[in-house]
Amino acid sequence: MRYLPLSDADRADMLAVVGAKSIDDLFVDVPEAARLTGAIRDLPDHASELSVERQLGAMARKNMVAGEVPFFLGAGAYRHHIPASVDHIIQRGEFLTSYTPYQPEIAQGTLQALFEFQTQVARLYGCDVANASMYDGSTACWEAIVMARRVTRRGKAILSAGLHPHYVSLAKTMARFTGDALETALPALEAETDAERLLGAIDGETSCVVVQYPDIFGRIADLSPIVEKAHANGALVIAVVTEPVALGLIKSPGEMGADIVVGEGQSIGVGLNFGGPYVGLFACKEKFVRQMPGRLCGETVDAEGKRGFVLTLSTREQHIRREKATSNICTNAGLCALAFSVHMTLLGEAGLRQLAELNHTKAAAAAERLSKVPGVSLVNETFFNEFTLRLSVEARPVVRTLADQGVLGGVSLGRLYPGVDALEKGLVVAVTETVTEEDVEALADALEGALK
Amino acid sequence: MRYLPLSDADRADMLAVVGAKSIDDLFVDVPEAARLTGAIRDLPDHASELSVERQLGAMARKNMVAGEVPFFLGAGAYRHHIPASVDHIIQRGEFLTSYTPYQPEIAQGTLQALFEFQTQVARLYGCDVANASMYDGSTACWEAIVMARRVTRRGKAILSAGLHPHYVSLAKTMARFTGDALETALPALEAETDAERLLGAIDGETSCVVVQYPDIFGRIADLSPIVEKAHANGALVIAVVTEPVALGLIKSPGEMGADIVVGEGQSIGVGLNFGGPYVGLFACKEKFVRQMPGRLCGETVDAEGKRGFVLTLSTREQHIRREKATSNICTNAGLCALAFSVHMTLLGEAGLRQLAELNHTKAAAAAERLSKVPGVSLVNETFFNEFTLRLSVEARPVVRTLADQGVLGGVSLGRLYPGVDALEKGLVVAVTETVTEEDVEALADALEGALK
Amino acid sequence: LEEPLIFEMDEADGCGVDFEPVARPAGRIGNLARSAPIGLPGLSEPQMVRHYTRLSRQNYAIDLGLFPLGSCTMKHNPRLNERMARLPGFADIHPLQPVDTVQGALELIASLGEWLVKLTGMHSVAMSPKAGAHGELCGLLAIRSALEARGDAREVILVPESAHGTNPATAAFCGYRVENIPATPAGRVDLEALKSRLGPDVAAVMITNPNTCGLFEPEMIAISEACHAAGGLVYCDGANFNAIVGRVRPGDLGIDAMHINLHKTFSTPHGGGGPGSGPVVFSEALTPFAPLPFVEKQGDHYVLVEEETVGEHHGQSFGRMTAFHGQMGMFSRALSYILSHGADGLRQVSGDAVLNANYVLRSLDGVLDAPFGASGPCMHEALFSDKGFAGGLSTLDLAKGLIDEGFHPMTMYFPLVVHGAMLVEPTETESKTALDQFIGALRSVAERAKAGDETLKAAPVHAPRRRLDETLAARKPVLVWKNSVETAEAAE
Amino acid sequence: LEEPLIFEMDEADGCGVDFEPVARPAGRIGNLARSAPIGLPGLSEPQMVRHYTRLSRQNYAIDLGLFPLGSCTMKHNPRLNERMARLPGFADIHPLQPVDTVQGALELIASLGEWLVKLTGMHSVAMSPKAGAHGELCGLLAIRSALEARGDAREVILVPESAHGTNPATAAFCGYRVENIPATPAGRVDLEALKSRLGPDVAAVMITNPNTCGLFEPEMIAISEACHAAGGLVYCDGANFNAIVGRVRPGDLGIDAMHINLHKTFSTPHGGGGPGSGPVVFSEALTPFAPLPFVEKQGDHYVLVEEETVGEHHGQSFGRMTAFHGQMGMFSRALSYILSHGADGLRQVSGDAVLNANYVLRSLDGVLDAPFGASGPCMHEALFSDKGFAGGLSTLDLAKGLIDEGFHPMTMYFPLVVHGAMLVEPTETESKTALDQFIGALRSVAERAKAGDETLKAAPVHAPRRRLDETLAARKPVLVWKNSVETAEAAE
Repeated sequence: MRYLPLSDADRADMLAVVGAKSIDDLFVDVPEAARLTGAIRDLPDHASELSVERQLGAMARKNMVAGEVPFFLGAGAYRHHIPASVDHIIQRGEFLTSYTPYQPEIAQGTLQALFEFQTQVARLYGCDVANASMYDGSTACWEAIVMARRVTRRGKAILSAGLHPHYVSLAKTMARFTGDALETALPALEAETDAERLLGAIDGETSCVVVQYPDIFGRIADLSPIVEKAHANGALVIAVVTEPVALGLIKSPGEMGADIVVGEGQSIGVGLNFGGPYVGLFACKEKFVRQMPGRLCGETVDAEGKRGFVLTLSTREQHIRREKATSNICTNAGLCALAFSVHMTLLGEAGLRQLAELNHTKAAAAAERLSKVPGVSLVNETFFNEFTLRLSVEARPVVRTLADQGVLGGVSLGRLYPGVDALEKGLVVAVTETVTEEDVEALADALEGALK
Repeated sequence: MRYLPLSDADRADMLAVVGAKSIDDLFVDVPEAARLTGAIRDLPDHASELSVERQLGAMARKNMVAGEVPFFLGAGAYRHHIPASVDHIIQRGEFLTSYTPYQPEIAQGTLQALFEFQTQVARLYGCDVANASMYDGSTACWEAIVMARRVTRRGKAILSAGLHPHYVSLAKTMARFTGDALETALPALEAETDAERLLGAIDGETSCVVVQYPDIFGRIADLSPIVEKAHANGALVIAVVTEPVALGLIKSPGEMGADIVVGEGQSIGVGLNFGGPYVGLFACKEKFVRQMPGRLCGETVDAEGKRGFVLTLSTREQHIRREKATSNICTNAGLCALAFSVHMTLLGEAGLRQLAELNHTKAAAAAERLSKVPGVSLVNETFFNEFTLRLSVEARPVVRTLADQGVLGGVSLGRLYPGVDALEKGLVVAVTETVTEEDVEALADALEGALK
Repeated sequence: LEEPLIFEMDEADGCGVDFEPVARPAGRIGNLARSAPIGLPGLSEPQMVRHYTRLSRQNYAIDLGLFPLGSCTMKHNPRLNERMARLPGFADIHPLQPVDTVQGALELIASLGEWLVKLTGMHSVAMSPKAGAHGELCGLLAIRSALEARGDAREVILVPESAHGTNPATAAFCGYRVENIPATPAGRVDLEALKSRLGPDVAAVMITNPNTCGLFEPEMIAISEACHAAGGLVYCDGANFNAIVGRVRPGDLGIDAMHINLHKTFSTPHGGGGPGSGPVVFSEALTPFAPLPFVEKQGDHYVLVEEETVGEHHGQSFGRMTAFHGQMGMFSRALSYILSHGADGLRQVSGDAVLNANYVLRSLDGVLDAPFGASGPCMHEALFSDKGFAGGLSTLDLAKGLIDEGFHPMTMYFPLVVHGAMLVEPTETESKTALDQFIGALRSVAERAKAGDETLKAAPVHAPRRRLDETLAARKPVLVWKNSVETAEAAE
Repeated sequence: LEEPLIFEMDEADGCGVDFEPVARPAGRIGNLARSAPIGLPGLSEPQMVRHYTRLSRQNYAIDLGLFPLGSCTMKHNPRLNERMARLPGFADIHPLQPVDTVQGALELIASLGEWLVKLTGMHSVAMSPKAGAHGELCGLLAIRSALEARGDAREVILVPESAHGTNPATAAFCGYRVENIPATPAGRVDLEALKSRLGPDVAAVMITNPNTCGLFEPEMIAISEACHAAGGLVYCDGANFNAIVGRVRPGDLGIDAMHINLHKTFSTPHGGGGPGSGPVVFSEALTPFAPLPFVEKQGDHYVLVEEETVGEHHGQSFGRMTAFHGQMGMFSRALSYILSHGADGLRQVSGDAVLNANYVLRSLDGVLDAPFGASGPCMHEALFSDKGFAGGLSTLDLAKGLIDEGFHPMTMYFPLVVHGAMLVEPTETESKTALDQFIGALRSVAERAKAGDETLKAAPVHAPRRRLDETLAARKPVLVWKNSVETAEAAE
């Protein structure tokens, strides 16, 4: 077997050293009844690379590949073009096959890259500090709510109706067990966000207000009034960014005073991957740093005074602090964070701005074109690269019809909010730099056909 | 532009140091008339990665991919499964982006790998020594003929009719200019090779006999009688191996006394690539080593007595010896040689034998099955993983018909020997480990249909 | 040459990506346009590749040598898996595509799930947890839901002293109180102490088996029975599943929930800190409470059960614990690994892993103290202590000394139940030659430690950095780069 | 740890590939079955990956730093090109597939050819040559064919003293006699000497322009005219095309044939020694003699012209010079590079390459002797000599000293016309920062050489190996590994 280096002769020699007759004898501590005597039945034996490629290749071919059709899905995961050099770097064995950098003297590569990542994230979000990554945007969002509870010692979080419904769903799951109180609402299919509702709800018991920016419908609203009201009431503002490319064009949440900014980093460097692995970004104001969850990389010096980097403030973490830790997170999304950082380094300030501009321009043109399809109207007044259409009929079956014609036309609100009649005609459409004018025409044509 | 690091500010600073007003001013030596003043017309400007991917992707999609259809082509290039780890290694920047190892102290990685490669090739071929690669099998074959001329100081080479027609064609091209005499013949569509003809042709003016093993029709003949006769006449025997996997199962040419063994290494580690880059293998008896063409890596020690490797015997080579060099070759096929060596290291003795056995078994089963198709008969008595069928009609249009049905059914002798009526019904079929029983059935069915 | 930070490079005002020109700028972003610079450096591709290639060479990695971190299962990461994960049919599909357009992806998830269920002898599997600790959370939420469903609001989770830190942290994260249970001198859970603590307030025992001392819990079945008898449930930390995969099924030991680290047992690369993937297998009792979403096969068709169908067939699910469906990219790698090994190969995996650990353990007899060495074979990890070190030398010094010998150190100071613990997990992908070299290096450094060789305190000297000052880093945390201007302003 | 040879490893009786079981062994190989062992070591995948990863780290590479080998054009190798070359539509097609099934591949070859023709201002292109030297061969064969076609059996090729070794070797390889022509003190071809040698026996002049002193031949048009007037043809070695791409077309200089190293100017990776690719562009006069096979567009269809159509339309072709159609894998990379840069980008490429070289040249004024420094700007290479070195120190010592400073040395002792030549080609993909570091290192080592610093003779000391004994290697060549048993037997 190709991954197992021991030969039978090796095994015999080693068993002699160990003083056992067979490998099975090493399992004496396992109760007889639980010891399997041979390979598990109903499962196939080992297979060649060729055979594995055929089996998995057959599954892969059953999927409709985003890059091969006109593609407009977003709603928390975006298809951007990732330069080939990004994958080259993350496949370097020294990055791919190394562990969490517990021995910093021989892990400076990973550590310096994480330090650069933290700085990039903090700057992008307009925050003082950032951690070394979370699983994804949705879990980062819940960790932020928990952190706000720790900081404010209050248990009521107000969630914007524009927050991604999966993020809300996750928070509801957790809150049911932790006893946090969540105020949530369904979004309305209109140009205005629920900023007024949020302003009205903030009170002296509020730990935090959670606002997505741009929101699930693609709408962009100024966070400043909410920040002002929240701070006046001793509450924190958590901004959630599911599309980091947007921040190349619009103000960062940190600039507007958000206390904690979290989000999904998938857009930069990671790819769609059917939902995972992604990379959660987490940044906050410096004063909250010791309440942050997750790994942190910090600068220090070595015994000769040379600059170096280490994992730090681990007294917040589970392996030191156990049940008193700020989070239970251990393995995070290191390699995806590296991919994010590498891609961001290729973009730089100029590239990120160009990329954002290109996305926005294409989206604006697409919104204009699609609004002209009979039976389609644009909900948004503001948007970045994603907007919501109101169709004349229920959107979910329309999306399926489009797929049958080889167009992946967007995410229906029926998929995101099942059973909510008021939203069933909504279709969220994302337009990135990978979309061509022909793609937009194909969607327009297919929509027109489906709405006849 | 993404590959150019200089900024306009850098350029200005550097021009100041250089003392020039503009980059154009640096081209003063170019005659005014030949200096272009702007970008060449009719050619597009720079393009994004995304755009280049689209342009090249569109071309790639117009080709019928071997791995996606029943596939039976060989005739000098074979489709084997290459483990994913081979590509991983050759994409290591330290291998991919290094130069010919002229500075051995910082090129031991390449050099040790080449030393291992040379040893693998020498052993596989049953020879004493091997060089660090040639362009491909066909050019290696001509270099061997030239080398035999140098060794024997005779100018007549006898080429087997079973030698790949492209190799013969190349030799004819070169011989026309160098004045070498070549005795060639067309193969006959029968089980016997032209060994008798070769034996009859060897005389005191013969520099070498060139025999392919297995030959272009897949036939395998003992080289010993030819070696005996050649050596008795002071001539060398050059064996040509286009399918190295065969040597996992059959005797090496070196074992049978061949003086020089050359061939194509593409089967191991390299892939089809529409014909290139491939890797030429070149090995010979130790006594001829100073007459060998190409680069050689040799063992030595460093100033501290540690073992190390260097390019050696470069007094044979063009950069030292100029017009008196053993060859004009400079850049060879280093990275393909590495791929060959890596794949061979994964296989090892046991793997190569298993692979060869599997190829042979599948080919034998396919030969049996295809012989049963009405209008088809098997030409070969012996073969490894490739054999020749005689069809009831001209084979070339049949191959095209099969392709229309999505089956790449083999190489017609009409393609290899255009205009030779006696061969037009021949079809060379290769069957490697990548061929399934379903593939063979598909070919049998399609053949049956085409021959009706 | 020292590699600067990207923020310190003169050429970092460049860009390594080209775009098609923007047709005409749009303005649909309201009044929220960025005005101030963000401060993101950019490099052309040549400079970027060089920066990260140079950085990478400061890392140790499995590809470079043995990586014996106990409890981390740093085995070889097959390159086939990387190729499979990058098939466009897996890598370039969106999680919210209509399910008819992702049938192959759902099939892959279902296939991997089926393997995990059969390999563990359990009843069902939840695929969405993002890593081991997230899997623990999933397991405890299911346990809590099951108890609540029967109206039983228990509050305590029992955790052995030797447990991974994630265990108590997770229990706390979902609102439980944690109590420790002690170990026997032989490094096992003290069954009597456990039994005496069990009662109507105990929701579950969280146990690791094989445990973190590298030993199998021989009383595991009794532990489960006792826990069940007291109305509690049994959670197993599956971090050490590599020791028993294909040989022992947790389902046969009475376990109710166990997470599986795909990035340990099933070889998905650790990538310097993740991503991981932590599917959780459940007993029949916990199955109804599994989280959303999950994949169900209905005839020839795969269905993704999300929020909308809850209330009909799956009303007891405790809900969603992440956006989307889990770590697809890790699923494809893990399934590629599993299919490659098959049932026979996986059995060989655990056998060789355990053999390698015992070979290390026995080869160091008389060299390093093995606290539980007398009690029989270990599982896939060999545990040593610092007993006998002289001159104030510690486990840390030995570990840093190993770096100078060309090896990554073992896990240090864990488990906590052994003084100066050193936990060595070689894994099955190490050859006997590599083990012999490692044993030789460990012997040499151990002899120095026992002789009180002061120079060990200066180790490592053959590494990109000498010992790093972790105290300084924690006292004055510098977590982001600031240029001197910013720093000066901040100081004012 | 020293990395052993695979032949020396204890575990090398393994195997890193699995196969489906062989159904029933066949026996169609006559009586030629292998009996003796071959002696090929095998490693499992983990051991293989580790072996080659460790070996790789003993190499210097562009990805690690500036690689200023003059005449080699070691520029960044974009990773997009690697991705493109691996598209199954290019990588997994057979050269003998029916042409209808490879229209995209032929289109790619034709597209690249068209770019090369336009960039050089020539008339046609032969794509099949496998590398630069093979391209030279192609060019000379076409020249010889053209001369023979007019019944003119000329025998001599004139080559400047400073030519690459491949030039005379190639001329000899196809049966020509070689004569040198001298250089002027300004490092150019001596036009008068050339003219006086031209005559009815001279088949062609082989010239390199920009030449190997890093200078443009200002009299190039006059050289071509003189050669043509004498009935000869002009071959240009295109190794230095990177200096002028997009700015000067060789066709405008009267050149009849020139090879283009795709692995230099067009960034296909050098891979530690290849593969290269050496397409040859031809003037109208030579076009009919171009080798087989080639691609022709007929309407919407691409046709591959092979042996069979010769005698009809292409009867003057000199024939085939390799199996199949050339280096497809390099074509896809080169076209990816060319499309990425476009006409504007390629012009910037040559401009930046020349600027970088002149920056190096001028920054070392007064530090290193530049023999032709006074005669104006250089092209993309800066040439220095060892003039002023003291204490018996040589160019070699300086080069090895640079290794200790973290850089790959420049080309040494070439061209031959300059004593102790050092030819520095930075290429356009180096940043100013990298150049400044390199200049600093070169200055430091040069000062030591001029001061006669003896320690330089011991360099390198910070490399995987100290200086290697090349004489020993050549005196007693050891080209393959032999185990001690074999060696002992051989000694008997």
